[in-house]
Amino acid sequence: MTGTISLSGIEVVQNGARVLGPLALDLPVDGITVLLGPNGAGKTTLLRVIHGLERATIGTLDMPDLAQGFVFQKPVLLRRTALANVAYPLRLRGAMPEAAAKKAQAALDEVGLGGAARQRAASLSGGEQQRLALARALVTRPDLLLLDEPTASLDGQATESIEGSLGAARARGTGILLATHDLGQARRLADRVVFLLHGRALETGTADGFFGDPRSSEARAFLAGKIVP
Amino acid sequence: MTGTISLSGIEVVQNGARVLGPLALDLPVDGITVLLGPNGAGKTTLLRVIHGLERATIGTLDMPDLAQGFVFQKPVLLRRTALANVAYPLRLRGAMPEAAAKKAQAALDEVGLGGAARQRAASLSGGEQQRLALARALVTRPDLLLLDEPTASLDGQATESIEGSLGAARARGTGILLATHDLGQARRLADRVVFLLHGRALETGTADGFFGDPRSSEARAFLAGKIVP
Amino acid sequence: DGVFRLAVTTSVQNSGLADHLLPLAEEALDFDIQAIVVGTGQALRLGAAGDVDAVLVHSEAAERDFVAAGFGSHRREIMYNDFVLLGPAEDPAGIAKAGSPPEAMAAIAAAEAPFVSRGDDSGTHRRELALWAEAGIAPEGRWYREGGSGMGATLNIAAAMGAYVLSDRASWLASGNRASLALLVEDPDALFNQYSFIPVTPPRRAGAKGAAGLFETWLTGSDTQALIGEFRIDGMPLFLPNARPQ
Amino acid sequence: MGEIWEGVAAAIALVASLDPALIEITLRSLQVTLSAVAVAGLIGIPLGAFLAVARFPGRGVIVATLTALMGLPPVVVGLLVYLFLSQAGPFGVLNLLFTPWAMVIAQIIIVTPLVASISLQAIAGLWEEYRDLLRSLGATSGQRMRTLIWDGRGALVTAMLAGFGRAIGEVGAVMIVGGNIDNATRVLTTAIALETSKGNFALALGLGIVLLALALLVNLLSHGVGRTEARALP
Amino acid sequence: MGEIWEGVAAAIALVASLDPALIEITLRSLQVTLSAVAVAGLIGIPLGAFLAVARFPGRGVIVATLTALMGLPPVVVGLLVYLFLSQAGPFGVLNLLFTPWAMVIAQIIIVTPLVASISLQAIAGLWEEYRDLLRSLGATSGQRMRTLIWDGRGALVTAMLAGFGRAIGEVGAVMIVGGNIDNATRVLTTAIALETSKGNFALALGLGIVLLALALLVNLLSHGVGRTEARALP
Ligand SMILES: Nc1ncnc2c1ncn2[C@@H]1O[C@H](COP(=O)(O)OP(=O)(O)OP(=O)(O)O)[C@@H](O)[C@H]1O
Ligand SMILES: Nc1ncnc2c1ncn2[C@@H]1O[C@H](COP(=O)(O)OP(=O)(O)OP(=O)(O)O)[C@@H](O)[C@H]1O
Ligand SMILES: [Mg+2]
Ligand SMILES: [Mg+2]
Repeated sequence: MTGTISLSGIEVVQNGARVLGPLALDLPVDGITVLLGPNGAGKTTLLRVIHGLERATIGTLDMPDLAQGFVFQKPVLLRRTALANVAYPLRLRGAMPEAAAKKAQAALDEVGLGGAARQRAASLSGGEQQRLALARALVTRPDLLLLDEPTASLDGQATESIEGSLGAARARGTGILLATHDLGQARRLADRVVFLLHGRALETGTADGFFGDPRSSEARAFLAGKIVP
Repeated sequence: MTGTISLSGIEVVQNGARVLGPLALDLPVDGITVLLGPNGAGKTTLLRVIHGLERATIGTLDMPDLAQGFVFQKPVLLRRTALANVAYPLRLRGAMPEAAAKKAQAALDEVGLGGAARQRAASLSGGEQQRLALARALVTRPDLLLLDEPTASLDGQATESIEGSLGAARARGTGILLATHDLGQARRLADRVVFLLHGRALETGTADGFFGDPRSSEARAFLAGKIVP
Repeated sequence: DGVFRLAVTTSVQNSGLADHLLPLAEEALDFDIQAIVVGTGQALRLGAAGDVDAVLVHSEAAERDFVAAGFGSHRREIMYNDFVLLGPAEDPAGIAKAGSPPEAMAAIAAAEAPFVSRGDDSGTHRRELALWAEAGIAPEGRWYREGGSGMGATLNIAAAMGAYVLSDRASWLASGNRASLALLVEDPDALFNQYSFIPVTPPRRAGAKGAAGLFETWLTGSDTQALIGEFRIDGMPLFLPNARPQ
Repeated sequence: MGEIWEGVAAAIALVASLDPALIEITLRSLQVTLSAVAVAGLIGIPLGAFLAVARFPGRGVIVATLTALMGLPPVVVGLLVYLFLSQAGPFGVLNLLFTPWAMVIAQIIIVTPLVASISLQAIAGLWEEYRDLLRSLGATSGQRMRTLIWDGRGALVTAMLAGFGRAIGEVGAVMIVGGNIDNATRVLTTAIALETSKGNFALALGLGIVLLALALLVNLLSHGVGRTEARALP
Repeated sequence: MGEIWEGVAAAIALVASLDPALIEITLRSLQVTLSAVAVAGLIGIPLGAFLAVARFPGRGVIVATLTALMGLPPVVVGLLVYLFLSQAGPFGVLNLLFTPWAMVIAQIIIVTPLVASISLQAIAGLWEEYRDLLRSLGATSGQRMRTLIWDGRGALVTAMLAGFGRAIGEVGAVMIVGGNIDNATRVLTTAIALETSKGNFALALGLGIVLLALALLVNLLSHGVGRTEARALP
């Protein structure tokens, strides 16, 4: 995908508190952009604004008209089976039941949930639910993927395999915006890094630049002084 | 705390599928016991059985009568302010409103949420919610803490500080059962490790033994072949 | 509780007579009077249970049974009017030309013109059944509808269906919904309709002691009897007083 | 008091005798009420879902009006339907007055606000849960409503049952537009009102007990359905 | 049809004239209904919360019975209350028959199952959310119920409003136990029934419109309350 997500003068105010911004950012929609920052920095809020789930209080968002997929920090699952959850977005787009089920089964297999297809989504374990949400976001092959800490509850192997899938998607040309607290993951995947603090983008640049030579003292503290999880 | 949590012949069957067991385990209630295992291994189910939230289909659980605190993998928050959430368990135990609020505020300060005391819990960020749940579990100073991936959404600094609080609690004599996918955290904190796979405890022993010389090939694969998050 | 309770039938209430008389009685007698408006059957049940102190109804046979069973001390005739046969103004069955009420009923049956019956065992219903019997007809068929409602509701049904119906004169004159209905047959002698007052015995309610007697005396007094005779709607009298002095 | 036992005895006798008149009015009660509740569900459930999902100026007033309409006095509904269906009214030519159809129409008007309000409440909770997901997946309004109705069907059974209860016990409106005509529009409630006005309290109570037993039966059956649902749900 | 416009005109005239009789029966309607709904809430909300939280054999049957009781025909309730309060009945000595108290009692019986059912449904959703937490924290049954009622108060307003609507529009029961006595127990609905039976349709409709306006006002006010709640909630 080509194109740019342009935010200018964006601010999000909730109940009188500014939770994001002022923000002026141009994010190219290709490769993997990683959002870093401590809890409450505004990563989720930024992703939601870009996805159109939240309206900025002031400022403008300019972006190409892309098919987007979102994986929420807390998975939102339909009260249905795992398979029905993944088939759902396909059905919304008009796929026939059998075709949707077949594609959905393949997507479940890819995240290692093939055997749980007929299980109610709510009965899956925490990590399994997160994988299910990923499978559902991937099954429609969106142009832009927004992922909010998608591997927080995953085991090592699943994390590795999901990172592989994301690499493959990037290779296909899918743009990816990824929020994570896993600095190792950020180093492995990021083409670009946005470092958020108190709602503001303190640094924006290439991954090599950010990890190799962070400019702000906050970013240096974030990367260094803190324990590496 | 002294005493032992004894599980013998425990099995949990859900909808005809055995999700835990057969399990025979003796877990001393002191120090930190870490539950490791891939997604769906049964960590959450085991913690819930010990906490009494789930009844084993067969088998017996024998344990001393301890004040327990639980932090759920998905935080369950009351539809109230952050402060009211932490004050709630104190109020249940008969504390006066002011006393409860004071203690709750101190607990919030400890997890770095002091400034968000009057904010609705639902408006907190993912990581902030997890910290809130921790503060609520710690505020009553339970004898036994059951923690289900309590730092999965926390930033590096918060993780470090929570690990510090857990170390302090252990020093006070609190027994801790901790499920995590963070192997670094497991190495830092564990006195004892239980390695679960497909509902069974493949290995139980000291942390040094488990990390230094895992007996089963599965544990070796889990520790080695997999990416370390 | 210092209140005199009187169960009255719908026609007395709906005509406005109760609202006209009772305030005057309260003034004259110096106790509160409450009128409870129900069908004759229910009125007598309220009396039998002692929930009201007296009843004012119009269904002679039921009234005599009530007194005979010891629920009422005596039956005092107060006033009368008559039943009238109503129907669509065009009068498809031609009952206006009939010589007598039973002949009119026979004409309706012969034409199988729609007829609405009260069907509720009330005094009016019993009178209607008696008329059919006099005519030698057992009414049945799609034209004969048993409504199972009070007089007001039955008039509303007849008005909407354009059906024939037997009504007491007071309810008819008081109805605000006559639609195309017209008074077709009247015969004050043959269709005589007596209203009576029955004090309930023994008085179970602490109530206004002796109130029933005082009220009966007031109701049958010549002043009140004159008031009843003068009560009119559109210039037409609704009830004619006929209490005999004791 | 004795009447209460007489009422129970009357109910048992009525049911035991399989009195054909009783069977007829019972079936008519069921038929009128089930038809009305079915239509009320077809209107009220989508309406509730729509109001749960949509946000537009005036929505609050519409929701409040809907709740207020739960208070529509049956007699007023009966009167309005009567005026519309009477020969003098705009739909007089249809000749529906004093037929079971008129009773169905009146009950639909009475029950729809109730079904819609309870549906709205039930679906609003689910919408809170699903909102972000459905918006993220780009579901159209129609798709959102369908998803919410389907996944919330367990709670919607309660809405339908509340509507059924309201309708089966209703007398004021069906009395006016049906006329309580023997062999045509008499149902359990109008029969009860008639027997009460006749002073036949025991028989009236007996019919009331039959009606309640019927309502209980319907509820236990749907509860069975609901249970099966609940078991399949998380 | 013309009658409908006459009804609207009558309603306007009634309200504009501030007819003292109208004000009296309107206030009595409000007083009886609000008292009944308050008591129904005091019984129905805890009952609904209890049934949402508790699991015991027979719970399903009790829930189904409660839903079935929503179908209690008002006339039957009126009859039962009458038999108990009658001089011949067990509570005759209280002299409550044909007083507003009797009407309140009848309405409590009619409205409580409705309030309890809707509360149960509203609280069941919250209980699903809170269950693990409340059990984990060792909350007693009483504490659980109190927490659920407090945190679910927004939805419980709907339950109370449904109860208010049901009660304010009810006529069958209050007619039997109140007697529709002028200056004593006449309320809006019994006045409407009386005018309807007199064939005074315009006046009956006018009173109906006044009643609806009253219900709408109460709903808009509580909706305002609900909105404030909702804003404070997440
Ligand atoms: N109504 C509100 N009032 C005050 N603060 C709010 C409100 N809503 C959200 N916030 C704050 O906005 C901040 C941004 O939240 P956001 O979810 O974007 O953080 P995040 O970077 O995703 O954090 P995490 O790593 O914990 O997921 C948080 O600190 C949150 O407490
Ligand atoms: N009703 C059910 N039918 C079939 N399988 C079930 C059912 N309920 C739970 N399970 C399975 O039980 C297993 C154990 O779940 P549990 O939540 O204990 O795993 P976990 O070790 O905590 O995993 P995670 O690391 O993802 O949190 C999961 O694989 C889950 O899918
Ligand atoms: Mg976040
Ligand atoms: Mg788990």
